[in-house]
Amino acid sequence: MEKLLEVKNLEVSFQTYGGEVQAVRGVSFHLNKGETLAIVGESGSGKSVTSQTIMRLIPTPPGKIKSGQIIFNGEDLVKKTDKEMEQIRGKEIGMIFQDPMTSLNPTMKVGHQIMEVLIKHQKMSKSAAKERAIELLRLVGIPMPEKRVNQYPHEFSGGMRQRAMIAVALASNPKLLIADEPTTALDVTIQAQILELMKDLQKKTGTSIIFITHDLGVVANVADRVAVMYAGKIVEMGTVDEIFYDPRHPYTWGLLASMPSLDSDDQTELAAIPGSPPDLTNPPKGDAFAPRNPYAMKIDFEMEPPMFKVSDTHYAATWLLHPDAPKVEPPEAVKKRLRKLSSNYEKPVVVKESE
Amino acid sequence: GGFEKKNESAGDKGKDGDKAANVPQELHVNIKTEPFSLNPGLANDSVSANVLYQTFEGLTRIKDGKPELAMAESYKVSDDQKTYTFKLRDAKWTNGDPVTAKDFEYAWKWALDPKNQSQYAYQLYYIKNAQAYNEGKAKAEDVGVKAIDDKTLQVTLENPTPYFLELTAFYTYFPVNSKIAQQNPKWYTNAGDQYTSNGPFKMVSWEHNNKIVLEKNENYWDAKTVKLTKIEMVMVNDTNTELSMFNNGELDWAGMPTGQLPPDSLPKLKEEGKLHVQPIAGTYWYKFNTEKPPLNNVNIRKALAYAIDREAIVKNVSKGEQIPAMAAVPPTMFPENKKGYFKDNDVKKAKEYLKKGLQELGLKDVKDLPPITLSYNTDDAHAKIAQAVQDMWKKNLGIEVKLENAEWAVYIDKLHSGDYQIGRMGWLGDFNDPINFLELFRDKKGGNNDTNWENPKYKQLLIDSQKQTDPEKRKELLKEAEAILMDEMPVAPIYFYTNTWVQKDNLKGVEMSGLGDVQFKWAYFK
Amino acid sequence: MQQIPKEMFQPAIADSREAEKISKPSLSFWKDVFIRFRKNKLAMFGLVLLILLVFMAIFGPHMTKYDYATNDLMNTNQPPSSKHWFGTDELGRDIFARTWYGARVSLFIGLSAALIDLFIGVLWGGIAGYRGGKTDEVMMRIADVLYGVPYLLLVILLMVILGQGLGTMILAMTITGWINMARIVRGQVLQLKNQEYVLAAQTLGASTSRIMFKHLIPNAMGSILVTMTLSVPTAIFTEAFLSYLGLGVPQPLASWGTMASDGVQALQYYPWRLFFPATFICLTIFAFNVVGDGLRDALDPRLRK
Amino acid sequence: MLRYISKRLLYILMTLFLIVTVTFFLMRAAPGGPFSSEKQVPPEIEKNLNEFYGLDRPWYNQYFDYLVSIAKWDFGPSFKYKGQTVNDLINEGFPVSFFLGMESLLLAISIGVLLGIIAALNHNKWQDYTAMVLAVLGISVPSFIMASILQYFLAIKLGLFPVARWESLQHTVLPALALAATPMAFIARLTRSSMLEVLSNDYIRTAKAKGLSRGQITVKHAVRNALLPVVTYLGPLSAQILTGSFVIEKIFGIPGLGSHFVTSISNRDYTTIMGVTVFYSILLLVAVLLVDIAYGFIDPRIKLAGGKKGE
Amino acid sequence: MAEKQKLIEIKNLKQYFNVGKGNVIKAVDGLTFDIYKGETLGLVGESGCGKSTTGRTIIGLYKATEGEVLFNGVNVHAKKSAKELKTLKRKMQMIFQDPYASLNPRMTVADIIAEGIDIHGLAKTREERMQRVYELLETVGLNREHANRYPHEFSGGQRQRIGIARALAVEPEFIIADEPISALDVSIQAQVVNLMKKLQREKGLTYLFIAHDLSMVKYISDRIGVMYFGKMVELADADELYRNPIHPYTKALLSAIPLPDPETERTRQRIVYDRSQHNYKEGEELQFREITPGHFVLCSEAEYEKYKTMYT
Ligand SMILES: Nc1ncnc2c1ncn2[C@@H]1O[C@H](COP(=O)(O)OP(=O)(O)OP(=O)(O)O)[C@@H](O)[C@H]1O
Ligand SMILES: Nc1ncnc2c1ncn2[C@@H]1O[C@H](COP(=O)(O)OP(=O)(O)OP(=O)(O)O)[C@@H](O)[C@H]1O
Ligand SMILES: [Mg+2]
Ligand SMILES: [Mg+2]
Repeated sequence: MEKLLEVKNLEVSFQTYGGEVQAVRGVSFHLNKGETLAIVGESGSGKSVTSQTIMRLIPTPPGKIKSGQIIFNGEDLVKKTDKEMEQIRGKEIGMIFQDPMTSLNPTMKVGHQIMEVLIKHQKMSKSAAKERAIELLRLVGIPMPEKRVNQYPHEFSGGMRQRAMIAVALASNPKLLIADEPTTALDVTIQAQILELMKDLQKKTGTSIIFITHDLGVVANVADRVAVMYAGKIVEMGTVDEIFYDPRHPYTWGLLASMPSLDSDDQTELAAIPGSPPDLTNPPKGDAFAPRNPYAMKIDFEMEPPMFKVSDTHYAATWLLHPDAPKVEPPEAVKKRLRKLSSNYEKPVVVKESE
Repeated sequence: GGFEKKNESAGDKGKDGDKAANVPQELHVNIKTEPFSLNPGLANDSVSANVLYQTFEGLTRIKDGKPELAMAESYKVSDDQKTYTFKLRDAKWTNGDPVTAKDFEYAWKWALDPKNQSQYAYQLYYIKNAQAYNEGKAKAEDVGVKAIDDKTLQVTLENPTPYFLELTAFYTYFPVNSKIAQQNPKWYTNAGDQYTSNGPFKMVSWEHNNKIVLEKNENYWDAKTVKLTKIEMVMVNDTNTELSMFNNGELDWAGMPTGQLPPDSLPKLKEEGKLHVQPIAGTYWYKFNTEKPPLNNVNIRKALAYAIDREAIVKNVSKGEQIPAMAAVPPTMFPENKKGYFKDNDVKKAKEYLKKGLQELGLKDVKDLPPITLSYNTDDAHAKIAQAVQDMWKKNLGIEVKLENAEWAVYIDKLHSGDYQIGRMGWLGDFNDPINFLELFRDKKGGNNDTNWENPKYKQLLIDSQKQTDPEKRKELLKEAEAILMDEMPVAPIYFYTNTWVQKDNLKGVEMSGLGDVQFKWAYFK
Repeated sequence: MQQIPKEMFQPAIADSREAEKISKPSLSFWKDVFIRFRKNKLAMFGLVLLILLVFMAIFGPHMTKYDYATNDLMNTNQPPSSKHWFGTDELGRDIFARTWYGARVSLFIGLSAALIDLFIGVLWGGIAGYRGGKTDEVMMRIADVLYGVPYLLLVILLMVILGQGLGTMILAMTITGWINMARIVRGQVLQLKNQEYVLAAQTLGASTSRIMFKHLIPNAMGSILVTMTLSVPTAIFTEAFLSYLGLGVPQPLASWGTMASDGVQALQYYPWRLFFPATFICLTIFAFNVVGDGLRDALDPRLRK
Repeated sequence: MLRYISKRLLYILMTLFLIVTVTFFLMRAAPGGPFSSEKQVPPEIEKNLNEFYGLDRPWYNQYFDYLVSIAKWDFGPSFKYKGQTVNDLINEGFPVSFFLGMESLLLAISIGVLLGIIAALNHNKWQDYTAMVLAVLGISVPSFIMASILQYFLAIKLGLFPVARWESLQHTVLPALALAATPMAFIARLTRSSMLEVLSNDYIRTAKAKGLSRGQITVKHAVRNALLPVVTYLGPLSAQILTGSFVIEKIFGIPGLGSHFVTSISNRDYTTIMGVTVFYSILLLVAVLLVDIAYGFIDPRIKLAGGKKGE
Repeated sequence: MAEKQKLIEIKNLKQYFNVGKGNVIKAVDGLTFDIYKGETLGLVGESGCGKSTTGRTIIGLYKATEGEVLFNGVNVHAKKSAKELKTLKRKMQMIFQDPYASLNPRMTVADIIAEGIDIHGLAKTREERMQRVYELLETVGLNREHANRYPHEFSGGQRQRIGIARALAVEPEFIIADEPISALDVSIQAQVVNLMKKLQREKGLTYLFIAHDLSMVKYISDRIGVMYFGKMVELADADELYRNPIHPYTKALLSAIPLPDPETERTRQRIVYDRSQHNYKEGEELQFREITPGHFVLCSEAEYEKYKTMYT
């Protein structure tokens, strides 16, 4: 498989008056052509920052890429100038932002904001661009797109704004689409429609997608592989099946367990992960998840766990995979899902730093 | 666009130096502002005057300070000095119409007609029944001016007026083309064939607020004397700009009487020997409101008047070569007034007067004097003098005076209504006779007195002088009156005005009357 | 794989110290602003400059033996020298002394203009913009009337009715001084009042004044500060204009405005008479501007350092 | 929209009426009259003059007449410039002032906005500081000083431009510059400040993500949103600049309308005061209306007409 | 259910937006429903169908085009004195859909959260105020270090939580939660939902819960309303709705819920709703009719008969 994107040991931090916020602390992953990688994780764990860093869109200052490489199509984006990035943004990489209201220009008609990309990167004429913009709006499920193109963002509902954002990102058929919670404001029917649209696109043009979401149902639907983030790090990564049927990291367990299911009982409390996420201005020593981890061991408070490889595609960073660690039982809700996967190694192996 | 394209570049004028014969006879002067009116009957300001003196001509014209015959070829005076009969010369209006006695009669009566808004109608009050007519108490026929025939004009006066021939040179006495004026009451509002005049120049264009262009009037009876072919009068109301334009060759003349030089430039110009100075008939003085304590005390007034160092003011403050004034009437009228009635900067005397004054007021110390405010209308020059005087009074007499300035109209209103203590004022003569200065203080309620001062003896002397036909005796009476004025001191004169200007060296023959009017009839470039 | 002692793999309860950690003292918005402002070197420089100017306004006149009012007619228009540091004026008065006396007047006027702007202009514009509809219409039309009526006339009348004095002068500046500010603030508020955070505050039951002061004005601060810094020189020169009407400081006292407008007449001959007052006006405005910018930046937490 | 505009036009009329009324009474209350002068006019003549100009009639008659004549757009004869009507003065002066005003407005807006943008894009860099210094100079040096300085250095010392007067395009350069300096500086400062605000918004990030260049982002996304305060300021300013500036016209000897605003008052030339005030006020009120309309175009969220929001 | 007390009564509520050139968007078009004290009413529906607008109109941010909203019998939109308004506002709160836009960029998180406390004077001292803020921060799963930061320094989910904390700060009786959890990760969602339920139990809070995540809506709601194009198309008990969806749109909606199970997702079939499938005749009157007790559906007379026979 051809790698479209490879992020290596990315570290990003923000200088604030309260101190340095280490938003991303050494993230590495790769993405193949035509593949969908879902990123899930704690809110505030650095998903958006990671994705924006790929586009080189974090404000600098206060933001700063402290180290790492972002190899896209064989070129390191970290080293590119702003001017060079202009040729990549919007054309090679499209991005859907999380906050649709503030991410759309309030004083520009929605149609125009879509047309801009078409005119810039597809060199379309104005009228052609408008045609296409209407088509895109229709594709993302906005009724009466002929009228809506001429409206302003504040006249759109939250979900419609989000769809407008999606239309902007899809406009130029990018090689890589970064979708930061693209469907959170959408109802499930529209959401399904959008997901289908993205899959269609992927099939047609071989687009790779980074899909950030909190909805594990959506992850199950779209993802080929999944990365789970916590406190600025990827704590587990694997194929969808691996993550859903054989999760290894206690945080992933916590996530899977805290979902209500349609047939769960309304009276029982949801199994939330107790405690609050760490303060990234001074991340704790050891495993950042340890204070909230019911399976925490002493070592978790002392040393960061290394990445363990469970299969060719499955990695997890938890001391629980250490041969010396006691065997633990995942929560009930997770246990129900567990399956034996054939691709797993005999024993987890530690990944060398160089990999 | 709002301007007309002119291709001539202003910069390269003036360089074409002294190639005597074919020097262009074009004069560029600045007249500061738009004239209020170019109808002689309506004009009431010096800007209009300076245009009208070029375009119109009265019965007489002032040359070298004396009236000489102009439209009039000759005149006769009756024995009682009350009737003048003028014979007019053959002259034409710019449109070719002959200038007739009727034109004079028409013009004067028009100005006097209460229905017309002439502000200067009172300049004609010397004529019999003129005032009555103007006030609506007499009919037009009663006014003592009559065209006997086309060429004969008879004028009857109220009183003998020794300076009547001077008056006839004044613009309110100019004729107006009655033919046109009767047909077209708005004849005077713009240049064009309706605007006819009878002077050495005719107006060919009048861009309001911008400029007036005059050209030589070929129909003028004395056209051969007139050498200038064109006069361009621009309206730039900024002294520094005016001087800069002169320096840049855009003007041939900068400064008075049509314009003004920046006060700060005078020392340098003088140093460079460029400055021209001519005394004129005007006095700059401080008026005392003689009804406001402590200025109701004559000795205080005198103390204040004597403690001013006029020499210093003239040399270091106003810097326009003005003449320190220790008298009311300018030396252009009374040459001996250069010396005046008291000594300049006589601090010793001043202190004596002050002591006496304080005694009379029953005060022990200057500090006990009621507060005194010195008022002036806002203007750099006035402010400077006021501050200098304030400082002198403080230094010389220990009197602390407060300064107060006000906008012109407000100030005038205050002064005329007596709402002041000491106020700055100036008087420029309307005609070349001392009475013009002295009669200001004849009546307490006289319009321009302002000081509330009145003296029966003074008044009587002035009345007597009016009837006196012998010029020498008349002068004596007037001098006597002035002495009273300077003794009672309702006004403290500061200086006599001068005109200061710079001009192109090769410009000759510009005629300036002692009143500060300018005539370009004889002017030329060498 | 490195060797890790076995006991490290004992289950451990989350360290309670972590949760109990005392948080840093809470800073209010304004303290925060102050800290950020202090880190801005240019702004601090401006502040120091302002303080210096005020210091000189207080003590400057005593640094020379010359008095601001005493004429020396023998030494008029002297260029700067070791005797007269800033030269002398047309009456031979020491410009150094006059400059610092003038500073008192001009700084006072500049500051009061800024305050007038702040109090009347910001409030007026804020209320008009926020309330909208009829209120807006009436308030802004009042401003228009004041703006349309000839100022000169207005001031002449004020002068006649109230007479010369500091109060009259301030009043004369107040009459129209705030209108620009009101307009600008209104425009900004119109734009801001539809922001969701304003709606959010409304649902919390925030009063108009709270919404104004906590939400609208802080977010319009950039324009407010810029407008304020403009109104300072405007006021300084308005004073010169007012003194033309007899409303400014009484002569022989000076202000920078009057000194500059006098001086400009002598620009070609005695340039120092313009140079010193004009320079100090510029410096003052410069200081106001950089302090304003610093404040602006400090007030905007989103801005990079 | 149309309804809003027609409503506003009605308000303009009411405001104008108020301005006229206030001006009328202020004018009449101010000491001195049109005929007061250093040489006091004899009372009889003053009476004649008052009669001629109708000043002897009761104030309400005069007031009413003014209203009627203003409604007829006939401001009557000037009291000072005999034979000229106030309409003449305006008709002659306004084109000049308008031309000059346009020139300096264009200068002020184009350079001001540009400077402001450059400063904001390079926040706290040398470009920012340079723009700031220029702006400080522009703001703290008022037009009358600027005019004299420009005149002195560019015309007198260097001879690049004519010293004064209104003759050719060349003549307009210096006055236009002098007139433009302060607004230019102020526009630059305003633009900079609101640009900074706008640039930290998320939609600028979106625009970047689209691959737009800095220039495109600035022009298409940032400037428009930053323009609101500038437009606010420009409204009354353009009314002022287009009707001329007394100081500039005086220094450069320009036959514009601006000088009448001051001289008519010092002359107590009642009709002229009224005429130019009405003329200026109309421009002002229309400009203010245009600004309000412009708000809606600049930011579609601003709705002035409807009170959509409840309290 | 009959003994339950009505807290909110919404009667024929309409909210139209005039978008210029004579175009009118009927965002909310004749809603009538009640919310009982202490219950959670879930509101789901197509995006753009008017859920947010409904919420905003209920709380009085928009003036209703038509109809009225009664809170405890008091008309929300009627003119009131400032004091009445303030108390009313304290009792009703809203969590905004767009977290970032609803946070003043120039206020610290502490000030934002404490705003309601300040307005209603709920804290006597500064310490008490800060204490409340810290509590709230922790309640919503943030930590106290965050108090001094500014909204732009937070991630989307963190911002959402700030908004929740702000609404909770004034201890309201009724909260309109406009997609309060969609931006949160599931574990925080669980925290927040647990918290909301806990508050409801302890303080008898009432919620109007707008969301898209149907499993969460089902979990938290007592009753659920389904909106489509400005109208309520179905309203029933939560379980009833899931068990027996009647309206075709509801069916489509339920069929589209993605499940966290990759295998089922690979094979799922969803029902697509097409408005024309109703085949309404010209002039046919659509009404909100009770099919089974407490289960209302928007339908025509003919459909009513059909549903009636199908579901009882
Ligand atoms: N401009 C900034 N200044 C300071 N801190 C920031 C800034 N932007 C983000 N952060 C911090 O970086 C961390 C990561 O944020 P990010 O937006 O990537 O989270 P996320 O994973 O996308 O969360 P969510 O799912 O809630 O959107 C957060 O703790 C946030 O507070
Ligand atoms: N201020 C406004 N001006 C014009 N139209 C508006 C305005 N606000 C909302 N609308 C329109 O009203 C309709 C309903 O919007 P609303 O925000 O209530 O939808 P929603 O149900 O909350 O959708 P979502 O789930 O996507 O947030 C939409 O068509 C929207 O375009
Ligand atoms: Mg995010
Ligand atoms: Mg919504």
